[in-house]
Amino acid sequence: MLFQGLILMVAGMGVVFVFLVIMILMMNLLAVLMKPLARIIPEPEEKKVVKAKKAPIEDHEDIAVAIAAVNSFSK
Amino acid sequence: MLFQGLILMVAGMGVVFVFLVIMILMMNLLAVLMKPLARIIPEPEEKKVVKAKKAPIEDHEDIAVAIAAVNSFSK
Amino acid sequence: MLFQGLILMVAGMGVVFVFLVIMILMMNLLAVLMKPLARIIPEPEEKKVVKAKKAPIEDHEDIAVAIAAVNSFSK
Amino acid sequence: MNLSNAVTNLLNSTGIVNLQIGQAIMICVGLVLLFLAIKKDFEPLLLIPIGFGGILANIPVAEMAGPQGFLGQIYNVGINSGVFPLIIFIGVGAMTDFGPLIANPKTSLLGGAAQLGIFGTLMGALALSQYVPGVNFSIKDAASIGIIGGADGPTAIFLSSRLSPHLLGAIAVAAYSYMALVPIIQPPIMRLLTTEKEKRIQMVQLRHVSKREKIFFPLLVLLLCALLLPDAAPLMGALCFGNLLKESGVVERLSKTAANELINITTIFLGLTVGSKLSADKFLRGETLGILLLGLIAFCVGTAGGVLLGKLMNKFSKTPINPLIGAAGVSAVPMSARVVNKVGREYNPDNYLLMHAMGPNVSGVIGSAVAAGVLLALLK
Amino acid sequence: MNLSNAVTNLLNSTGIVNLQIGQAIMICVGLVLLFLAIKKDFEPLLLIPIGFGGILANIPVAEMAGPQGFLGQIYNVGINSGVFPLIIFIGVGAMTDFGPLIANPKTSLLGGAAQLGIFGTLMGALALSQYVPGVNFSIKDAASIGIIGGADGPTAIFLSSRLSPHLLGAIAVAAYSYMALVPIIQPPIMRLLTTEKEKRIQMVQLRHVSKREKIFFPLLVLLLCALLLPDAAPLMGALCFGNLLKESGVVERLSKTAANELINITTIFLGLTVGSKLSADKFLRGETLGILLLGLIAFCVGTAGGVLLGKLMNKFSKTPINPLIGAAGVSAVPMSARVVNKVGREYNPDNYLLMHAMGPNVSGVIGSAVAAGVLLALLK
Amino acid sequence: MNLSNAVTNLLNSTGIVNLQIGQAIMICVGLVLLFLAIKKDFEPLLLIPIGFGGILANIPVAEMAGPQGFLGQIYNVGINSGVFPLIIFIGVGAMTDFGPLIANPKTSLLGGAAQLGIFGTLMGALALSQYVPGVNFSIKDAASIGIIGGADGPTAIFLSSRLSPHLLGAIAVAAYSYMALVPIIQPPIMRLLTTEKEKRIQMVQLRHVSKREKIFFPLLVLLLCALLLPDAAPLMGALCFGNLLKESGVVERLSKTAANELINITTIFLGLTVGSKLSADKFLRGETLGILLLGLIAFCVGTAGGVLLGKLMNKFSKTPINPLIGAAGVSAVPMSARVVNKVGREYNPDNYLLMHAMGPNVSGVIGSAVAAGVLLALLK
Ligand code: NA
Ligand code: NA
Ligand code: NA
Repeated sequence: MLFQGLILMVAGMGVVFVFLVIMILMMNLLAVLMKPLARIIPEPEEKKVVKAKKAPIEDHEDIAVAIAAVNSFSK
Repeated sequence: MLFQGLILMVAGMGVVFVFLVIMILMMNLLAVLMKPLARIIPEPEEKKVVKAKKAPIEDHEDIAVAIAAVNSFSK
Repeated sequence: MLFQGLILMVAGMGVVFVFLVIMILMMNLLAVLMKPLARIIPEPEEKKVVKAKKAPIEDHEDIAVAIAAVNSFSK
Repeated sequence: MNLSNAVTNLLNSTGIVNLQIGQAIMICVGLVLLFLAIKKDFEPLLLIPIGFGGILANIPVAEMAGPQGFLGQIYNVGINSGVFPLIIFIGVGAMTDFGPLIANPKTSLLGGAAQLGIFGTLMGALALSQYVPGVNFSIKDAASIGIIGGADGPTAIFLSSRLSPHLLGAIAVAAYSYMALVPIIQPPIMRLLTTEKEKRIQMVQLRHVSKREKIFFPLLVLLLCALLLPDAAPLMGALCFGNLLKESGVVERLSKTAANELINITTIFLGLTVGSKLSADKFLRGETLGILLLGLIAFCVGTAGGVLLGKLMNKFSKTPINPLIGAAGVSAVPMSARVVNKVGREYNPDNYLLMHAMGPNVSGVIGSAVAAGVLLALLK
Repeated sequence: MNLSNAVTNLLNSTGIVNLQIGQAIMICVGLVLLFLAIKKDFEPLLLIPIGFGGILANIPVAEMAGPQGFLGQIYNVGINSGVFPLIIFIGVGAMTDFGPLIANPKTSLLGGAAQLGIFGTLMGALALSQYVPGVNFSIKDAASIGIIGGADGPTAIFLSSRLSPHLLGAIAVAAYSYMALVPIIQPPIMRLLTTEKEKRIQMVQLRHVSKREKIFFPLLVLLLCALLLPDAAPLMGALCFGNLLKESGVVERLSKTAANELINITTIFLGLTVGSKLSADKFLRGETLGILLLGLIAFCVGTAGGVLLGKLMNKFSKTPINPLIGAAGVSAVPMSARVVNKVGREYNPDNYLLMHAMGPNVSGVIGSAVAAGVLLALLK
Repeated sequence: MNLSNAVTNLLNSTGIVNLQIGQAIMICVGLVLLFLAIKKDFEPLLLIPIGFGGILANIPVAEMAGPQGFLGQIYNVGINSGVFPLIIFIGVGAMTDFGPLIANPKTSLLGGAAQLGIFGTLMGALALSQYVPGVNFSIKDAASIGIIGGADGPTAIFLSSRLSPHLLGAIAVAAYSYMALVPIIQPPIMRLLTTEKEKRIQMVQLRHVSKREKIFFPLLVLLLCALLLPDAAPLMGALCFGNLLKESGVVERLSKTAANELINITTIFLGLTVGSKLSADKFLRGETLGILLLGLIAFCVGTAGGVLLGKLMNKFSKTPINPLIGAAGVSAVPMSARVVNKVGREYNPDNYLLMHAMGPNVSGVIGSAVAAGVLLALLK
């Protein structure tokens, strides 16, 4: 049994590190790819932040008229 | 099968319109009945709006004394 | 059956009062024990009240740095 | 399938064709409950879902209360299992302040005396069974009817789902309706049983209760219940758990959720599914009239029990006790405590009895749970 | 177990070894849905959970959508039982204001005409079955596909979970995707079918609707449904219950919870589990293309139906009716009403049609539930 | 039934008569947990429900933890199915910011090294089994005990509910207790293993992480998990789903609900039902002492593993790495990151390590889920 535990440890720590190393590589790749991507499709960072603060239903000028009638779930 | 679909369409659209027409009649009747009803039992419109805004427990003058002890669920 | 009901009443009211009497004794005992206990381990009354108001994550000076990163659930 | 076929099938599946007279009456009963809830403010939090559930359950063809219907399925998961009323009790615990009780422990006896309503009604139900032909309550049914006098919805639902599921609808409706009628039922009894002088008694200011006492209290009650009457432990445990969440002061996010979203969600489904038990064959019987009548008696007896013990205690107590606060022992938190306060001020405008009445009021919750435990222990 | 054994076992349990091509494609489909939801704002409340559920369900080995997996178990409890879509409808009811419909009842006919999309698509599905080899929709499948045209997610999920569970994933995806596309699909059809003059029609201000009328409305609709078409009663009952909670004004804590936490929690699990039905063997078939194509047609036909009836009604009505508001009859609340408003202002900047479009919009929800009831009554 | 009969029955159903010594001890254990939670602030969000559940489960006669009891029924629905810990992970994901990890990816290795605690403890449990008579852990039990070292409650509960349900109570108690003890357990080990100079290392400011990277991150992790280790996909999927809800920025109502009401409600029931597994026959054994001892070792080994890898990485890294942040790799978010910050400032008051420690801290959550996946893949 102790030997089996050793195997689990070796296999387990091995998989954990393999997983994390690939994850690190992916994160580095992601960071590299972000710049060209941001050039092609600019990130609407500010807009999103603002949007998250407002209720989703408030993004049309006509809403004040109908605030009671609308809801943010499309059924 | 196509014929069955046609039957479903006729039956379905028929029921939908029958339903909506009766609903319209009922709404019109309701609107007509509201006035005499309002005369017999005046609608406490404003009171209700105010009430909805206050917590239900706040509608007695004695409550400030016991705010910690009470709850709005009657058990 | 009526007799059985009488038995249930006697037994029931009996147990209710036995329960409440012991509860009263325990509450009185508790009140008596509170004072020496408070002397041995002073009750941090105010601290607790304040703490309940603040989010649990705000009780270290360093938090402003990391407010986005932390959460109050320890996983 | 051709068109005339389809039309025939549709006609045969309409409510007009399938509606039974009993269902029609029960739908009207549901509408009456909604009217009482919305217009007369009769415990709307419960009676709107119950009334609406009653209507849904009596819509023909759809069989929403059946084993495959959505109300039937939720009923099985939430009421049959006993889980919903216990969750409500967790929320109730998280909203209840036992401080006034801890400050003046002896007033908790008043919450005991009011349980007379439960057992008196139980006997009344048995008497009705014996002497009125056609009424046939078993002893379990009588116990479930009696618990209406406890004036505690979750306790009533929990007990009758265990002892008499077939009466659940009527019992829940009676329990919540009479709770709503507390401001009408109680004052005459309170006025009748007390002297002018008693009504004016002012009570001494309650002492301060420390945070620590409030933390110990639910644990002591639970341990006492575990030792004396474990059959009451699910109800009492749920109540004490919710209260400990509140009083511990360190898990505010849990106690807030228990006292708000969790209890609200559970109330919606508990109400709908309890209402779905309002089927014509169970409700439209002479027995239901009996239940309604007995429920009314239960509240009266409970009120009288509390007031009379109050009078007695006032005679022997060192500090004065206004017997009116005994009426709050039926529970119906916090309505009956408010009624006490109001009646008290009618006779002595400077007399604020609210906090003094909260003691018997919350002890009435405990007392009813104990009574339910006794009934479960002896009858289950 | 020795080390090489362990490594072999681990390798044999990797996704790389076990991933089937169909799963890989479905994971990409899930990612596309997430992209549409997050970047293109396609109904993100539903499409993020659905897309993510699709990815999770297609991860090999884990079998999360299987009967022992957590998605499969939640699916059984929530969708198979029909409970989740009904809870969503309770929440929708608690968020919907039927005022604009009550103020101008006749516009509810427009919400009926738009149901043409449902039945037209049903016929389209049957035609496809008949004439395209390899496509083989049963009449139940055709009905489930048609309901996409109802533009009501919960109704579509409820009906197809009853009639064609194997198509649920594709139908839900189509329904929510096209709802998100309403601002793109509808305007050309609206422009095409109306004259310049019609587009500029201004409608008379809506009358005030009293609180009391709003309370009676859900009850009347429910009773009508109970009498005419009880098969639609679960859907309509849930909608009306939520609406009554809101309009009664006395149970704000319940209606707030229904419209917020309860619908949010249910949406998370409904989305994940509906998404978990996006399995390769069910989705990667020619039929799915058919479903997507037919869903698109459904929206177009529904829009046209509403607009055309609008034109007709304008001819005969005493007060003018702008036919554009007919497009809102497909429901997709409140998006299609907003689209109507926007198109209207393009032609007449002072013309605010939003409130007028809300009438057909909410009646479209009722119309779709009625249509679903008819299909259930005839096909279940 | 006569009166003496009734009294006898009541006496026979009291807790005093039925209480077994084991139950009495377990109730005391529950009270100790409550004391630690309320007075010593030991993870009160979990330990109050767990402790209370332990008390309830050991009340005689009521059998609340039995198959018909309400705790037993909730256990079956929520823990046996694996659903509750996954819901908690959705909420945790919706509260976690992976930004610090994305800003400095290599620090995630520290969260891997700390998993040494898991596997070291697994071996310790096997050694104990082999050399201590009376202790008899199977390899599955040993794995469940090892996962305590992951310092992740939901992961520990998920894994042990799969591999060793009979140890669930003890493991959950050990996991949450030691997480609460992180500020006491970790600092001595951190001080011992690092030089004065290392302790003072200041790290370079973290770069800004864009919203878009944060959206891609959970998807990348999930796909990686799907390809490499699908057995970890339920845990990782739940975590990533919650995080995507948060980072997508378009479904704030869902992410707020997941991070608040949903996780709160689930925590209440998860805690109560995990606590209900604290039965005397499972807990009052020598093995439990072994579990508690091993759990302590797990935390120490994990901390040491993280710190030692930190020292090593600092030697080879271009930018300086303070080895103290390795201690945060055990997870116990965010407590261990705070401990790192505090210890760091003791030696260099201007050194704010908190954000740097959050990287290993959250990667420790991922690392534990991976480790759990390996154990499931090889042992299930
Ligand atoms: Na009571
Ligand atoms: Na519709
Ligand atoms: Na960890």
